[in-house]
Amino acid sequence: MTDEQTNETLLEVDAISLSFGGVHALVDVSFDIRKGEVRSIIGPNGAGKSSMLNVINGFYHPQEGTITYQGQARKQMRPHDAAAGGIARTFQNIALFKGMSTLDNIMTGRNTHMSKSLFWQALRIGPAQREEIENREFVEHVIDFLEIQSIRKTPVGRLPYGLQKRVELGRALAAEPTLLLLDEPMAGMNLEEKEDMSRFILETNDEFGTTIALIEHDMGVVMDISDRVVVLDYGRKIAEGTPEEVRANQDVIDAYLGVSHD
Amino acid sequence: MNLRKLTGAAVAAVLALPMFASGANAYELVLPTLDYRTGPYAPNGIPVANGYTDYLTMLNERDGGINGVKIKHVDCETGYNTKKGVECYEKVKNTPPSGALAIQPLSTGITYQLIPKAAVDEIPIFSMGYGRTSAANGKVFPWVFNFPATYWSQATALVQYIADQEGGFDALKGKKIYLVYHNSAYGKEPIRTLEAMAEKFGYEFRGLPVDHPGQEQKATWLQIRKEKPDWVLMWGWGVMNQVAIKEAASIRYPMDHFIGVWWSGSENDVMPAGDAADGYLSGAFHAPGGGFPVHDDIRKYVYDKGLGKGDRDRIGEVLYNRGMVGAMWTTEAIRKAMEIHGTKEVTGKHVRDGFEALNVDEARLEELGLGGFTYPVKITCANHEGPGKVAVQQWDAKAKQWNIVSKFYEPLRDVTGPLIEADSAAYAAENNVTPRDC
Amino acid sequence: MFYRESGQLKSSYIADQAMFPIAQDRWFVIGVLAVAFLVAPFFINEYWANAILLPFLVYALAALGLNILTGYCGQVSLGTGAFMAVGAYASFKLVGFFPELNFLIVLALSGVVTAAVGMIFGLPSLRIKGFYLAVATLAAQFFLVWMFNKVGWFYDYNLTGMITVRPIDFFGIRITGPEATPAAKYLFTLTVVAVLALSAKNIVRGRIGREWMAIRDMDIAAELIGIRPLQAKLSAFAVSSFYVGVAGALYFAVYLGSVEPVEAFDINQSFYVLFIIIIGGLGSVLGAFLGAAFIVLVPILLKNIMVGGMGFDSGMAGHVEILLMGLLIIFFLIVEPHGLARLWQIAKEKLRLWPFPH
Amino acid sequence: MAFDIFLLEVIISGLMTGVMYALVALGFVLIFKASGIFNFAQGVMALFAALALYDFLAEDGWFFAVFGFTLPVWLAIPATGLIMVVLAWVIERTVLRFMVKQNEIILFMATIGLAFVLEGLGDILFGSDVKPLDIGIPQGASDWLLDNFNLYIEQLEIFAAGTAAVLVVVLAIFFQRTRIGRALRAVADDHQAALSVGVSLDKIWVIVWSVSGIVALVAGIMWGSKSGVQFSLSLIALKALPVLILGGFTSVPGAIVGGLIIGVGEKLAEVYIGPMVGGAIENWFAYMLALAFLLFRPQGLFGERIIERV
Amino acid sequence: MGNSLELQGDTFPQLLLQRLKHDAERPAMREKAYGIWQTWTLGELCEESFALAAGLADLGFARNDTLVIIGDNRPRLYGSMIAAQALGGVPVPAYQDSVAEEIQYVVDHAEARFIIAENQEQVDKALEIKEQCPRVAFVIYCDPKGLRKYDPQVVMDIQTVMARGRELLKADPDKVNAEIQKGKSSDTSIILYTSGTTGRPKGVVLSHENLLVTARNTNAFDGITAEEEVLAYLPMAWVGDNVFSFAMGFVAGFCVNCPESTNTVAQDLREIGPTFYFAPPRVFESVLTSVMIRMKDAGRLKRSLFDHFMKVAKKTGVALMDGQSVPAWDRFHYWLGELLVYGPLKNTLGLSRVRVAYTAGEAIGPEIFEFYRSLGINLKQLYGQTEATVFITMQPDGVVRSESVGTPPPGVEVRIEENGEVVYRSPGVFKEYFKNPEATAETKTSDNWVHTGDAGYFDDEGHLRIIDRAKDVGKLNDSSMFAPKFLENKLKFFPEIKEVVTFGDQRDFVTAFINIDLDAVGNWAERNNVAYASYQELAAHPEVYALVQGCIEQVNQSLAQDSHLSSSQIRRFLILHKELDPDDGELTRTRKVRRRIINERYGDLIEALFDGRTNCFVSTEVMFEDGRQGQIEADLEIRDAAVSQEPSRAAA
Repeated sequence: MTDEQTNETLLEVDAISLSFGGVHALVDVSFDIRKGEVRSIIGPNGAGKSSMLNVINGFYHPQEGTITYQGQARKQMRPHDAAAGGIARTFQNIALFKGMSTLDNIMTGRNTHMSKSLFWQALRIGPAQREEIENREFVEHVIDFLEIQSIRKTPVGRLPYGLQKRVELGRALAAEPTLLLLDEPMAGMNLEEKEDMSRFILETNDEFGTTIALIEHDMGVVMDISDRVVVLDYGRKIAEGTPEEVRANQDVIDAYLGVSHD
Repeated sequence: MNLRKLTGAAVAAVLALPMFASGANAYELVLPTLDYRTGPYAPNGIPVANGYTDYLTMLNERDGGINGVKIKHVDCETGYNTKKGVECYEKVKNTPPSGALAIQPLSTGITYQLIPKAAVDEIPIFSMGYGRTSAANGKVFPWVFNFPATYWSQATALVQYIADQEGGFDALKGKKIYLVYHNSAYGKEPIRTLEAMAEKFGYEFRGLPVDHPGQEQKATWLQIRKEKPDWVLMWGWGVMNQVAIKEAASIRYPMDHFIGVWWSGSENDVMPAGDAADGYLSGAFHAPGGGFPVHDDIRKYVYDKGLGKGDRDRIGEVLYNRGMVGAMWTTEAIRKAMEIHGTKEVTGKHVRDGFEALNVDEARLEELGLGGFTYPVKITCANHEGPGKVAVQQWDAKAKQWNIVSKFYEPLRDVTGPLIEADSAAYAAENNVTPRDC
Repeated sequence: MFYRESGQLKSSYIADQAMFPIAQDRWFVIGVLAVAFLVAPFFINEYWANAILLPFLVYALAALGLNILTGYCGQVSLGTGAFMAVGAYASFKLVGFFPELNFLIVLALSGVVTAAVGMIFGLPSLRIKGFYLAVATLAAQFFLVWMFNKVGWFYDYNLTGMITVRPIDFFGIRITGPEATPAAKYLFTLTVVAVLALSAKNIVRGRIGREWMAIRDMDIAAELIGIRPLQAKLSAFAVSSFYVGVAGALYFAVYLGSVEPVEAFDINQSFYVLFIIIIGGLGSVLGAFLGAAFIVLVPILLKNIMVGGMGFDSGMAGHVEILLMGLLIIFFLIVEPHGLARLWQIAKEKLRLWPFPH
Repeated sequence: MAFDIFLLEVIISGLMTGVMYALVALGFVLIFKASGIFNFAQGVMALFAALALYDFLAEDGWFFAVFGFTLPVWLAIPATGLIMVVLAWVIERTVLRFMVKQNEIILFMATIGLAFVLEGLGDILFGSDVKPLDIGIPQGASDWLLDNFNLYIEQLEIFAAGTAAVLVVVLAIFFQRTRIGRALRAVADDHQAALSVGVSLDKIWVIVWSVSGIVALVAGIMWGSKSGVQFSLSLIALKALPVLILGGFTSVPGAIVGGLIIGVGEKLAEVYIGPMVGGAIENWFAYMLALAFLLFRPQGLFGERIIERV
Repeated sequence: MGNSLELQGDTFPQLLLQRLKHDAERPAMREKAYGIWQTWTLGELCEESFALAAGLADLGFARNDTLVIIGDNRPRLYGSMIAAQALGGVPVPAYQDSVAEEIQYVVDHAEARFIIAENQEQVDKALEIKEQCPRVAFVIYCDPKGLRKYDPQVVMDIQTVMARGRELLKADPDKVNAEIQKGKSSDTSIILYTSGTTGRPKGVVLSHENLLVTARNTNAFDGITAEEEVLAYLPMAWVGDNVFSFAMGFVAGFCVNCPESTNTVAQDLREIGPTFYFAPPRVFESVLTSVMIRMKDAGRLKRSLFDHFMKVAKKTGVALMDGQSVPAWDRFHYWLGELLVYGPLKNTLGLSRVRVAYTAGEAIGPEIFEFYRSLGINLKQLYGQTEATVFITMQPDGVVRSESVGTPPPGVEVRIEENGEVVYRSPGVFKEYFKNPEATAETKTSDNWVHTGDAGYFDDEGHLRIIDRAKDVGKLNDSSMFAPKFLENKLKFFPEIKEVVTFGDQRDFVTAFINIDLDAVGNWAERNNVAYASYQELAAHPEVYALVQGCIEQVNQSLAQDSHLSSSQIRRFLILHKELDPDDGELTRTRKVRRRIINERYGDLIEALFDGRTNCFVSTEVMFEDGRQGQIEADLEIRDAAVSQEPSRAAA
């Protein structure tokens, strides 16, 4: 949807298979994500969507297949390599750091951009102070972008669900990701919150040219904001294409109606 | 608000502390003790503290104190814990009117803490039969007294006893003497001496450490069972003693070849093992039992008036007597101090001189109602250990009493002397102490 | 009520992120430090120094160290006693080797040595979590203490295995041993503790502190946003051990003067420091101090009230003191499970809003 | 051959000691399983139980002072059990119910407070002397084994092993066959589930603390018979910790097996490695052993597997 | 600095050029953004403004062009005013919460070619009206968020314009200065559109002289110096903000602070702690309401402490404020209260540093007024209007009454016309209504006397009292005076009541529409277990009716004491089912009641009030926040209120 959208591939998963002690979470799944697009991964519950994200950012290590990210092919990612390489994500069940404020949570997203040593941090002068302030400025822009100024110093544990989701997005954005993985960003939200979230996602895609991979259950939202959709069911890819194509695909309809696996 | 009020009160109370104890105009002799009636070693700490306290109370009640000056006994609970010991020491040392005249730390750990402090504060430390052995060297440790005998003297005495049983020092050659010890500074004290003697007399020595608290000694006693040492010595403390005696009985180790240090030879230690403990030996520098005239005085002047600290029945237990004799020597030192300095208002400094001139001979013991209770003690400027004589006592499980079964052995000074010299010299060097001339 | 914050505007991030952004807090801390540094030394006597302030400061520092590990990074440790021992023995050996070395450098090196040891024993934390880790750190506790007790090199092969501090001068002022004045010992310790406490405050509100808290709050999420668990946990072990090591060195050299490893650094020591941070408040620098005040001072207070004030027999007072201490701990945990620091924080929030309730 | 017998002796002693440890560890496991509380007061509870038992039996106790007679052993033990139940009830009323849903480390701290209270209370009520506890359990080496096989095994420990076996069987029956037992198992899995079984949480807590109080009584009897009843008895809790890590905090069989492994391991280490490094390595060796196990199974030998999800 | 120097300059840009010589490093403006108070020194502000001016000039902005400014209070927007003035142009601020068609009128009427909009929301409005206003050539925005895809030929970033300006200034540094020097004091400084209660807004044209002289006089009157802190949170399109923040600020040299957003004003106020503060009565009222509500949740101890010391304040505080002598014990008691309650309270509200606070626009409730004064806040009233550059009368320190509005400050003449209307003449008198000579002539006489349209009189102390709009003062059928505003204000002093509309002109008795205050009544409902799902349901609740009836009867009692007003007691009332809303045209943007609209929309209800019906059905068209239209229907209960016959002593 953004102007920068090209046909350049940012990430390619190739023939990924993942199983946990005999349970096949993903079977031979391949698809790609192009630079600048909003790519949705949909499918019924237990289709392996979250596992797919977990594979992409290195939390799960697939038994087979390769992941090519920014031209580099690997068997598996390691989480911090993924993070350092510009992959950020949000989580299905909010995974904020409950003991910290909104600001601090988002600041942790800047970690990969900070490097000053313990010594300077202990004194908090010179380089460490400068680094802290530069990153604070960046984070403040994220806060401004997400319109959460008024909860800046509130411990996240006290925030309502919708705002927590927003803070989590903020933490991911603070990392200035190239690829942003969103795991059900709108789960459990009311209409207004969903609209806000959609707006933020599109604006992110728009303003920063961030590529977005999105898992979402709300088909309306998916169809509205995605460029391309990939559909998983029982760990396999059953369809792929533009929202319109997917919507018309018989396999997808069957999967959602629960017909196909008898 | 409540919390704040509480802290307010707390601060106020703590602030008020150092100014508390004042009031009485009459001069009193302050004798603090650092007791432990709580914690794992309380069963041993209680009778010692009772004996000490009861003797002082008896003097106050019977004689109105020492030469008519009342004794003010101050006790402070340490739980056998060094940090609390430090707190206690700081708390009691300046107790008015006299300030602490002598301190009984009642713990090797605390003694070590206090040795350097006492010199600065000018309070004599009386670590009777425990603490730092090399403090026997009065040239380096003018403020510390560890008479009537040190652990090292005791180790030599026990080995002499063994030699006597085996038929002379020559018979020691090739014998195995093992030491089961509390794995701490206290337990490690005799090792160097025993090693030195092993070299000298040709016996085989091995130490078997037991960690605090010592409830589980199976591995130790299995080794003893396997290696069958001829003699087992024990430097134990607390529950370790009881378990060791039981284990020894279980593996059928001959009890009359098992000798404990004088801290491993109380009723507490042998009672849980019951009859199996019969014949167990331990070191001693005073007699067991409550039949001395002084005990009668304590019953009469203290317990009959309801002032006793412990059970009337338990007067005369080994550790009770230990506390009592400690009080006796301390008060005698004060008496001596009054005599030397010609004043009744003695201070810590005077009492130190009293200790250095202490001479409690047979006659004096008789006067004190302690004839035959212990041996005469004479302290000099250079020798703070005094005679250093140790006997061996044996447990009679039937009669439930301890009996002295040997003579009082003189220490092997040729063994201990150089060790004391070396250790005190090292201390002097480390702490920039110039040994005084005696 | 006392917080009159109106007009305290922050026009830079430096001001906004200051250690004490509220002026009243700042003045309070400055006031406390001023009293501690400029007033207290003139009134201090040996009892106050040796029985109250030195243990308070030393334990506060140790607790601060443990709080970094447990409160900030979420790794429960029961090896504090042993790490204090490492600091103590390191300082003992260093002073022995280099008698002329400035004692501050000795302290720092002792901390570094302890940090290294701490990191080694922190390695299992990568696989082991929660109470399992806590009990695993006991391995460090028992092993290290055994080692110091057993290996003669550590105590210079002396006869008893106790180590005793040498007289040390710090810029010409005696700070160890009985000849050191209470004020000198106190001021030296206070300086070290104050500097380290402020540094800790800086660290925990910077990148590394956030990494620790992230690991504590949700380690998986932390890893997925690019925090390396190995680095974060080991750095927490290192910094924590550094603090604990310095505390151990002060404990040995300045506070006690001579120690025996088995008693001075035993498992109770580890528990004791853990109590301090739980009662004081996990994840709070202030909590370490409040907790130390509570755990170190309240028993002394109870004892003095009972023995000095109410004429209790010292043995009975000892028993009652333990009982009361237990009751107080339970009481405070029921009132505020997150410790005295949280209680303080709540009170502060109330005062900031006064007279409004919320 | 003597050497082999000795090895056997060491192993058997280790196993027996392990049973003694397991007795203490069992109490921890029961409470942790049902309420997620790491009960640091378990050791003091054993001490307290032993003190109370002694009081019923001895002529210098409160019971004798009040009623003028002492109880026979077969009555004194259930009476002490009753005291432990009352204690559990009091603990639930005054402490636990105020701390529902707290962080585990806070609960842990609360039990430390509890340990202090019980310790102080025990001292005040019963004094701190060593009290020899003799309820007729045979003591000393087994003569028969020693005479016939030259094998040294402590009779008390054989007895303890038997008691432990009975205890485990009884507990198993209790958990499997009784309604309350099943509820307890449910609560270990899920507090909500327990409510649906129809047993209230506070009741469950009283029950589980009672059961573990009774286990503490058994441990108190065994250790008290071995070394006399005194404060040090409470320190056996420390010996149970490596057993717990090894066996897993939530597994009853884990406590037993863990105890056996630790017991044998530490004895073998002390006897065969100890002399080389100066001895007294039992304590840390037990922990190192546990740690080594943990590195392979971070949740303990029998602990529930930790699955990480996001 | 600032005030002490006799500042030269006939226009604001000229004034700033003068001040730059000394005060370039002083903070001139701050804005809470990105978590901190971003600060513009005077130098920075001028640099940006002049760069913007150069950029605007490059885009074709010429002398006498108008620049419409839409947005919250932002330093950059104030800066753009300076930029326009520097070029001899005229800034025309518009209310930021206006809907597009209101803005369209202003833009159209002002013949603006340039619009500066704060953000996407305002840009969207500007683009929406662009069709109807073909003159608009450029829309310049400050906050680029969401605006990347707009046509860059029309919609441009202010930074781009400033960058262009800077380039030009590099080439020709005197470009803007030269324009500034051409300015004259009689030049138009600003055009402010008054919302007016009737008809289309009128553009009030104020000259630089109007503003400069007024600002200097006022600064002198209240001793305003460069050290003040002021929070600029009232709409920039309102004359008050232009005078208090812009004119007085630049003249005195103090720093003007812009809040982060309208939601955070309270917090920002607390952080700034202004020393000079203006707020309309409704702000003071709502703050007081929220104080009382929050205190109701406090614990027993705290509440009784609060109540106790509020009584003390009532007794002692005002007297202390007015400089009367007070017994030492009371003084101590008050001091204690200051320590425990007033001090912290003022601080939490952000008012503890206030030296001078003003309120105006409407009458303020005496209780509210006294509450603040008793806390030790020097709250005063003034009377003014846009046409006068605010000031007509002001209360001098020490002579402060709640019922009157003070005396004319130096330079202002005031007199009362035959029909009771207040007229004045001052240096602040406006030039004209923009492009509206008829209205100008209607309002302003040839010798510069201006009709206020308000009825009033001077009381015995010589202070002006305003009763009502001159044309709104009516008569009851018994020919006694009916002043609806007066009655309404009396009722609005109850926290539970938000808006009131009274009826009585040409009638036998007086009746009222009531709007309850959702916060206050909602809170009351929670505490009294009154369940409700919506405003409408709450408003219709019988217990709420009873509550309101109590308030009305209290007012009736006090009215009964005044022989002139006793017939104005309210006999019947109803509680409206919806809040009166500016979006529905029922209120002006400054929340004044538009009677004509009310009469049109609720005619049937009004009749029902007078014809004795006990209930009445109503259906109203409303506009939702997202711009959709909808219907609200309700059957409203009408109640009678008791009327006091004789003067009673027990009036509280």
